[in-house]
Amino acid sequence: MWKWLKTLYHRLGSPKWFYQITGSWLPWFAGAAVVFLGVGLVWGLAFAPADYQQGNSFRIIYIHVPAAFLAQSVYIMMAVAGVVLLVWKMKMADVVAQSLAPFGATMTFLALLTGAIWGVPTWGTWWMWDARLTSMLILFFLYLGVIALREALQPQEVAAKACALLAIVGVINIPIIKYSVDWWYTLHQPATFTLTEKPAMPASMWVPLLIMLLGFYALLGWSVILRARAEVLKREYKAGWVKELLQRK
Amino acid sequence: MNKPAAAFCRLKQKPANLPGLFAVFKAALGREWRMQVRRRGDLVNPLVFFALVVVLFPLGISPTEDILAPVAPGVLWVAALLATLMSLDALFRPDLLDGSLEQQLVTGYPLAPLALAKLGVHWLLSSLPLILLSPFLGIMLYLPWEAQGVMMLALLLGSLALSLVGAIGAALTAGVGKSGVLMTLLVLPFYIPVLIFGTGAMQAAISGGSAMAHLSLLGALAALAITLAPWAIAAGLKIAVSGE
Amino acid sequence: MSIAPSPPSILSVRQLSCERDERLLFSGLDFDLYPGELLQLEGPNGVGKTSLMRLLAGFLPASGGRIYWQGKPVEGCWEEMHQALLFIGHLAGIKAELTPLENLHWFAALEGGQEEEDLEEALSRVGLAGFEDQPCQQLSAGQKRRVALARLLFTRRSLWLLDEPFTALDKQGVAAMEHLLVEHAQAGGTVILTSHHALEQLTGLRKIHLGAPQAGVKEAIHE
Amino acid sequence: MYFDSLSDFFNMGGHALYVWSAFAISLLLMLLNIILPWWNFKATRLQLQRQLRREAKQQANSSITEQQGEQV
Repeated sequence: MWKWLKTLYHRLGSPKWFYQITGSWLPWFAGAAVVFLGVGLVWGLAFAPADYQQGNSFRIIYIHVPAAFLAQSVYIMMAVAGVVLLVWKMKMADVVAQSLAPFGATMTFLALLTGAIWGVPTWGTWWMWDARLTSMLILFFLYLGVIALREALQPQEVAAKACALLAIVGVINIPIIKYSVDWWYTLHQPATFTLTEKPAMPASMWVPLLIMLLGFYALLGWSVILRARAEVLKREYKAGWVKELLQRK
Repeated sequence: MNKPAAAFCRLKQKPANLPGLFAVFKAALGREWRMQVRRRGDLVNPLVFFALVVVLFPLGISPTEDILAPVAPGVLWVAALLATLMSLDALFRPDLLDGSLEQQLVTGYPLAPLALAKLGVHWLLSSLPLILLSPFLGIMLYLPWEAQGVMMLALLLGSLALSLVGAIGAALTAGVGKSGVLMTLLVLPFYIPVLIFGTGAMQAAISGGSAMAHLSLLGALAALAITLAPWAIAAGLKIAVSGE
Repeated sequence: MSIAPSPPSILSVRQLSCERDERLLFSGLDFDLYPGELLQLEGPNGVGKTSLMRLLAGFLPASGGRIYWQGKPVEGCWEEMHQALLFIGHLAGIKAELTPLENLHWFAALEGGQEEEDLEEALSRVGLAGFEDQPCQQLSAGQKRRVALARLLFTRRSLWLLDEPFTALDKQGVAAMEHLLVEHAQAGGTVILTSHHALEQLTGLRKIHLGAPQAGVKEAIHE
Repeated sequence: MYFDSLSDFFNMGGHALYVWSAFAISLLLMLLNIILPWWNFKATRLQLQRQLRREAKQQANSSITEQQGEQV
């Protein structure tokens, strides 16, 4: 198993191999995303029971929670890619990190937006300085920072390393920020209830949530592979195999 | 044999005698002190900015005590945050542009302590005056006396973390021509914990409670920043040099 | 494929290649440098002379190949190598807020300090007598470069990487500088330099021509 | 199904506006995250192919002029 992972790692480091193998993965990710998201949506919207307190607006959870989850895990993935780039100098790691950033930012935005919409029936206001939403907002700024830094720096290798370092520094700080925001929230606004804080969810509620989460991950794979493949072509334009591929049509 | 007037000729050689890291650190402190003291404008501007932002608030909200006093901790901290950020923006860029940063990379000594020396002097010359200025601005915002001491102590601990974390952003953006906004975007999210615990300490003091919990958390943040940030700063500076 | 260099070589390069902005500057570069050698990098503009210098100083990562410091891969001993290295690049590395003397004091402090008179003497030899206590802001770019070159007069570091060291000097200055380099080499030091000047006085100058990448690297020794 | 009728389903217990707008916007953003990279991939490929063609043409031209130079 370990050996297999090691060879996979080394192969993924080669742009050519990455391009070819991800080409064959694409339909699988696409299929999984469509199936999981389809099943999850229908189940969550039509079959899962409504919440006894919030009623049917609770169904927004099926977008909000997976989006918030992905927003955080994509940032961690970016930091891991950053470590791989800085320590093992694997250039493909940067292609992946660059492709992750826009998807992560979208997920963060989505979590914020669905949180705001959810807030209207629940709190009676579009925005509330709820601990989870505030952390999400800060995470959104962190994503914007990484994207802006890449735009600002030249040449590309320098931008790659700088973004990797920023993502690593960010990942060390995220728990601190989260903890401090939670603390601040309990200090200032105790006893309002949090959107997704549930005592115990019945299986008919959390199974579709899990399916949606899997669907989001498949979507992540699909979207990131699409972006990474275009980036590989751009960066490896001079390589023989890219020219061959382009001539083949 | 007569040499031309400007003839280069090596001086008498002494045996090689490499100084220890601490001696180099001390020399770096002295050099930074001289350099930064001579750039007075860069030191005064953030202080003026700090005072000005604080003065604008009563004009924008209300001059009455019952409105100003509750928001005073927040206003003071936000202004201090922005002033620190502003003072850090040009910390490393001149060094990158005149080549002294690449010289620091080839001294044969680790870069982190050299960057720390620079940052230490910068803290002494910009954050410390800011802390000393803060009680006067606190009085103007009707900050209760009990909170003044806590504010200075909180600023003392918090500004260490602010300087160190901000310097990471300054290192990353050293190669960017005009980086003011970019630097703000990169660094401000990381300032949030300091802001929360800093204002928390002051509010605890105002409400008559103990600010110890907040202060010790600020201290922990400062300690964490001192141990981790220098390495990130050094890595950021190396990246900046490789881009020139 | 690449054989590790023999120990007495101070700096060795094996199959070194450099890419900048997706352009291959040079590749397959091999050379060994021994104590007492003067090496000049030649080639038209944009061929990667400065990049090679920055690569050897450790500012840039190599796209391929290795650098050895005294027979060891340099990745493991950058600090040791830097302790023996004196680098002067396009940028002088002189602080404008400090006086020439203060600037030199710092560089001397990195090597254990130097007497004030010696530093003053070094400044006067590069033609900066009378400027000791003026902030470098008031000096011209050429004068700042000469402050940097004054370091060569008192340094104990053995490997000199000099990128266009002659640009700020007049004819006499160039001659004196050449004399200095020969003196350093005779004392067992090593110099790598790039220059547009025809270096007539330098005896035993070894040249490496960085040319079109496909053509490989040509080397010639001028005695 | 949790709901009694289709209209009940669309009504979402009075929260239709919030639930459906949240899901619609989410779906739109997800689709954008697939379509935009896909278009970008296509555009990149086309652009690189064009660049390749241009370079090949340039090379052919330069070799022709070289030959002419030799003839003269």
